Amino acid sequence: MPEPMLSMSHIKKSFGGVKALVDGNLDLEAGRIHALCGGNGAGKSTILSILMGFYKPDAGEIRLNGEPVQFHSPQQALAAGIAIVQQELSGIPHLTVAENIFLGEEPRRGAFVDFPKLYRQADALLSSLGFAIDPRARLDTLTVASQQLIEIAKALSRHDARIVIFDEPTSAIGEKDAERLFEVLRELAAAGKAIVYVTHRLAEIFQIADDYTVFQDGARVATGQVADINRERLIEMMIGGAIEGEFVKENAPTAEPVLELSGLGRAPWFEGVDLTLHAGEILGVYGLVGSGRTEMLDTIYGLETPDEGEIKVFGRPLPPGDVKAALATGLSYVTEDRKRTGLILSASVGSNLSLAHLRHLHSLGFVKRPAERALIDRAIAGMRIKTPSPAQLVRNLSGGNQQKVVFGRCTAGEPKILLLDEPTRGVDVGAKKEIYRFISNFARAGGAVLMVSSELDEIIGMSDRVLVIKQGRNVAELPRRAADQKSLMMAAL
Amino acid sequence: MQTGSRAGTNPLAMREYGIVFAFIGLCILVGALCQLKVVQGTWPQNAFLTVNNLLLILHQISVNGVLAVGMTFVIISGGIDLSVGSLLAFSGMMAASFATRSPGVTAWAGNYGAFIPIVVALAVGSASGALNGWIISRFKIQAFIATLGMLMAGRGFTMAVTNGNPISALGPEFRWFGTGKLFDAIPIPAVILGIVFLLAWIILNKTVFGRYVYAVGGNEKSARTSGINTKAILIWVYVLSGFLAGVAGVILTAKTGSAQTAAGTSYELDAIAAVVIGGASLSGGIGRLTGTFFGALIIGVMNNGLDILGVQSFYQLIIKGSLIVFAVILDPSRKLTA
Amino acid sequence: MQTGSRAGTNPLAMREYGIVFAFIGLCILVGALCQLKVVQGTWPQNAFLTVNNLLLILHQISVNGVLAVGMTFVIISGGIDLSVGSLLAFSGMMAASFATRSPGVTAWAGNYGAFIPIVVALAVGSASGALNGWIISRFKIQAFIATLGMLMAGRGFTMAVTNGNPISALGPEFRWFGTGKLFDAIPIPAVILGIVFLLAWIILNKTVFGRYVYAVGGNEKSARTSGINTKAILIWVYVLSGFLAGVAGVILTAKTGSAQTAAGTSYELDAIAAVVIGGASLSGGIGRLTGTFFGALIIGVMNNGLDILGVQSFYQLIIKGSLIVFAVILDPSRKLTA
Amino acid sequence: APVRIAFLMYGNKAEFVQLMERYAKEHPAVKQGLAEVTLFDGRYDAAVQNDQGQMAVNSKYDAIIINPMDFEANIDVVTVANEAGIPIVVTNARLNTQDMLSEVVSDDVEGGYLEAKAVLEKLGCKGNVVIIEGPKGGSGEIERGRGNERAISECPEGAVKVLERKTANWSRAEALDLMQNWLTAHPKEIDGVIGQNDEMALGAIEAIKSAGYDVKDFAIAGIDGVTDALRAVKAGEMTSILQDARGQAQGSIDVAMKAVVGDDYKPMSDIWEQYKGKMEWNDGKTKRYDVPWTIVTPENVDALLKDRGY
Ligand SMILES: Nc1ncnc2c1ncn2[C@@H]1O[C@H](COP(=O)(O)OP(=O)(O)OP(=O)(O)O)[C@@H](O)[C@H]1O
Ligand SMILES: Nc1ncnc2c1ncn2[C@@H]1O[C@H](COP(=O)(O)OP(=O)(O)OP(=O)(O)O)[C@@H](O)[C@H]1O
Ligand SMILES: [Mg+2]
Ligand SMILES: [Mg+2]
Repeated sequence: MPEPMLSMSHIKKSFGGVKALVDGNLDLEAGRIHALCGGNGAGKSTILSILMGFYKPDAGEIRLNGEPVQFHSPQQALAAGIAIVQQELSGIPHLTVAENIFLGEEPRRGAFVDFPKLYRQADALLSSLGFAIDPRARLDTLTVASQQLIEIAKALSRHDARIVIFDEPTSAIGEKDAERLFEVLRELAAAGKAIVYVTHRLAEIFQIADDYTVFQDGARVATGQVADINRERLIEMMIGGAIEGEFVKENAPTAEPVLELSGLGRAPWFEGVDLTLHAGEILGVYGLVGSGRTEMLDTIYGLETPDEGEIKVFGRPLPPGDVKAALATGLSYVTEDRKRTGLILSASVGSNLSLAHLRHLHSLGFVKRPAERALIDRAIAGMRIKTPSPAQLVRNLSGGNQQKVVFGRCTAGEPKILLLDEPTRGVDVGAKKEIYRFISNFARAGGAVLMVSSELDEIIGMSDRVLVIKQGRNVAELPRRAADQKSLMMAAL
Repeated sequence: MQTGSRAGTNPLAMREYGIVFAFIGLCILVGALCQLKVVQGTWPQNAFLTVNNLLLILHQISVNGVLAVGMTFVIISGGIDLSVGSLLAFSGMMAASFATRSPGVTAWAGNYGAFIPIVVALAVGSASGALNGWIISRFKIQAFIATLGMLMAGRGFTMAVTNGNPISALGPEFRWFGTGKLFDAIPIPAVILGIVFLLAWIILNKTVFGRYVYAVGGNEKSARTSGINTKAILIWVYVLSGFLAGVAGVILTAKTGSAQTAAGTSYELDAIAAVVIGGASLSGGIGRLTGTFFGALIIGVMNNGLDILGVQSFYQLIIKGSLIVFAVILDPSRKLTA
Repeated sequence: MQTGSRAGTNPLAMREYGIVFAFIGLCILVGALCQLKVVQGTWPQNAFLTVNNLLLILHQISVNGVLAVGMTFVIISGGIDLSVGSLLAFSGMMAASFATRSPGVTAWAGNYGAFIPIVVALAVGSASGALNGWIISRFKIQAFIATLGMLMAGRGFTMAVTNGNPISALGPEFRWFGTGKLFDAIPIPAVILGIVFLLAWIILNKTVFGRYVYAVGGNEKSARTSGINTKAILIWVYVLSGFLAGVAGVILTAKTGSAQTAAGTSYELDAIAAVVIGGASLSGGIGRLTGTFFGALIIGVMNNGLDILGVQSFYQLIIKGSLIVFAVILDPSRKLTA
Repeated sequence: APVRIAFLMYGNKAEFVQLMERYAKEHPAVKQGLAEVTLFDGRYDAAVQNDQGQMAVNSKYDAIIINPMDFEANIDVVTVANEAGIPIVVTNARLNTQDMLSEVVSDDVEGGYLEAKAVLEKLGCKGNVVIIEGPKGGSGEIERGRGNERAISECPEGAVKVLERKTANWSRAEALDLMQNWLTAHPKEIDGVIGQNDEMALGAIEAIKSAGYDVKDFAIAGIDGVTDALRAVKAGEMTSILQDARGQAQGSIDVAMKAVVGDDYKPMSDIWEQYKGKMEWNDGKTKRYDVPWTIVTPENVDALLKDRGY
């Protein structure tokens, strides 16, 4: 076996009382794509952050080409040829696309930025990647998906990088861009770079990865070549047991309408959307990124006010732009971007879980602590949130666990209608199944679910009906049996 | 294991108590320096470590403490209130105009005892605070600018009330709130401070409103998604801050016996300092009233101790500036917030 | 085809020019009110709309403008610098001690022309700024607290230099930087302001450093991931702010011909106001020097116009407070930033 | 058209300044429409005052009166006024130049001397005093402090001990806290308090009361003669050195009017009557009019209070 390009061995790291890594190991070889797998909170991001010099390991050794190294800052890691696309979106909002891509490596003339060259290079890079983004646009005017693409382009712009790390790069981008990304990854590998790829979309691993490493509870539990395993085996290694079927679907739709949209629109995002959601039904909404689905859910929920059309819940019109009214009629909304619109990062897991329900948990304005605590404990247990205590700050949870907190809060108040926007983004297979089971049970008990997702598998696996949105209009409605990959893509494109 | 609360694991406990250590350290330092004077024979006794001096410090921090309580809510909600000093002056002036025995300073001036002046001060403070909150939440402008505007305008109103003159010769009923003593020992301003802290602590930690304040400051959009009327919360936060500026106005006016147009100038800085020393983050969502209390105490002990020790005023400034920074650096919780 | 851009060009243009409209509106308002006085026969001429008055306004805003330039960098980097007023005084005092014809105020005092005093002022300002930046980046404490400490300590140092005395009788070479005129018309402070703005604009918009300032303020972690030495950037930002406080100290001291211990008191508020009126966000990452320039102009025109119109000082305060808020509310870019 | 006079005040958040403004507006020439006085608020900033001086010149005022923030830093106002040929009168506090048309001032050194003298006389030149100072480095603090020291030095060497001296920034609230702390540090040791203005002396009185001492056991003095101080004098709690706001404001307006109107102008304020023998009109040609200080005593306090409308 050849000497690995990078080898991290016996890395330990704990945050306060939380042991994030107990025995982190990772070996990378040049020219290969290495999938780093593991459940939420297994320590994947932590070991990568240590590699990048964000955290100092408590113990362990890192060797690069056989030489022991220790990075104290990302600067040093970059200088040693390691670049990363971080799990959470992280651009500089008020700089342009090109400035973001080449941040830290901008073409210069002395102390000055060589802007013509900068934009030329950015143009060239973006078009070689096939990303249709204006390099002069300011980053904060882009969609989340485009921002994610910029993050990817940024890592790829480091031509001198020998190791490129992708921590869940596809969680926010569309299928087409993901395909393009895979091509680029293969090219990079072919050029002799080592690629680390973290994802919770297992299909992707089998599509592009050569090697795999599985983490569980902060330690490497398995490593090898992807060719030697299959999906079931991988899942087994990740969650320490077998899993039967990835989706759970036991609900049966009724004919009783609970949510009706007629001609709903809000310029410039979407217009003339009609739909009817029935009790016991899971209605999938599919569309390309940027097709206006998030805006539609925001509007139904009352975060935004529609320009036209009507929303009826249980036959009664819902006052527009009124979140409280929506909550009162039994709507609940799991937003797409948990950091921006879902969580209070600076607050504890407990206060996040109970936040939307405090209005029912008080007497004379005073919070009823026992009742609150019961609700929190139930939510933590119900969603299997991995946290040392409800007092832990949400900021310190792993991405997937953060998603579970959002989910836990939205479902704790016994809603009747769930609006879900990318409900399993960044969630591991085990947790995904729990969420699916929850959705299924929820619908079986008579609840109704409107689920927006960009994951075709998920849409197909869970929906009773699928609505396809294209440029802000509903263009197709497919019953469960007619909804397959091909027809959905056809309708959406 | 406990729920919903911020304490729990080890680093979090440090976070809770770091400021207390800083405070105790400061007291030991000042106490030791005073003791040195006793040992040297310069002083008959340690003037710092007496019950009377402790009560005096409480008396002296009462105004800043009350302002800092309101500021804690504001800062946790993600804002800042620069107008408290001006609103203190404005409400104090209005109160004084209803508590003076020298007629003629305003058209309505007179001595109406204590109740009416106090109600007027609290109403004036709250109304101005409501205006702050309304502007901030309605027009979504930065709290810094909105309250900077009120800092100026409030000072202007203060002067406009009496055409720029002070109001003095205040009635004894009113002055009791600044100079009276409970059980002949505890200054009334200190008692007021205690009550304000207690009530505010209950509101912030035990009520739904308090939770919402943290939520709005932590992430306004998420708070809205949870069905919180964030605008209303913001308005109430500034009303509270204005109300407490009114309370502070009553205390200061009653203490000095005169409503001055320049009263409270730059008091906002001390109030913000107390809150930030107490562990709050100016980006919102983080802060504690116990922290603020110790923050105000630290500032008070510093002022008192340096005066007692007879430190020259420019060294006093240098020492105070450095100590504030040290108190924050040494607070071990700091590392977690950054 | 989608380019990925959400907003069109229109709102961005508005964003860029909203402040200019606010400024023009204010000028028209003041000009019209002055014209009214001319029409009424109270005034011989429109005192506001003269070249002399325009130059005077530039002269008046020079100190605040220079401070606001530094503050723009600081605020874009996500911080705040409360110490600029004190550093102005400190560096001005140090400069004066090397430019005075009255010996004995300090051990080293004397008249060394203009060059040495200016170098001293800039060095003192920069060094204090470096201390600010070092504390903030090394200990990760909030800029508000670190610079509040420096606000106090800097004032203390200013007094300690001369035991609390002012320094006067400054040499003519030095005073030229405050009172001289270019082509017998343009005040030197205005020229300095222009140069400072121009250089700062180039640094902020054209150099790598400028990009990094936006990056650090916009998303510190992302900046670090990109290999930017964020600590170094922060230190340099505060050095720049301190340096410019030194420049402002030279201007003010040369202008008044005397280094005062109280010089620059609360100038930080005006500087911050100029930056925020100019469209910057106190949460960092957002801001423009052209905006700051118009922000400083708006404040200058307000002060000048209200004085010229002879508005009584308390109405001035009320009007100024309201206008600042209005300028920000009416700025159409506001909606996008919130 | 009336004579336009720009009256540059260093600030306007103190009672004394308000009194000056009031008396300026009560000047007979103003009341009769012969003169129009526009007051400018210098916002306690010497640089702002200089700018306002330049603006007054640009706006072609007929005369400028300045109540300067600082002894040195405001000299420029005189310079620019002279360059433009506009008569300029300095009032209330002095400026370190001889180029102005005239000064109508009260000497702060003298004021500081008188108040310290009052304290020391009551103490019989024996005991411990504290000095509450104005803002460090400001003209007021420096000059009144000089006067304070002169009075102390006239006592026998070592008889009077200055226990503490520190600034309370002209503020009653700050002086209150400061004095409380001093009383803690020096229990029963302080005999006299020299406040460099009345507000701070009044703050000291509040502190003494709140510490449970009898104010009458202390010798306390301040400067300015603000209304509260007059009341305190009446109550036997302190001595105040009245600085005559009316004399300064109206005197300087007369001098300025004379310079603008010319030889026909006769002084209109009755202060010249009041100070006959102490301060002569002399056709408005005196370089420096020294408005006398008045020591407020229980005897003259009622008349002064009455003049204020009480
Ligand atoms: N700064 C921190 N403070 C406290 N705990 C932390 C911190 N960062 C991470 N953790 C904890 O360390 C553990 C590992 O987290 P990490 O982010 O590495 O997981 P992950 O494998 O990347 O998960 P995911 O797939 O959900 O992204 C989690 O339990 C997390 O809560
Ligand atoms: N004003 C805004 N500024 C920045 N981002 C926004 C803004 N409004 C919406 N977004 C984000 O842009 C993304 C695109 O939203 P849109 O509704 O157009 O498409 P979508 O079909 O929901 O696509 P996606 O698959 O990304 O959810 C969403 O993630 C949304 O949160
Ligand atoms: Mg992760
Ligand atoms: Mg979406």
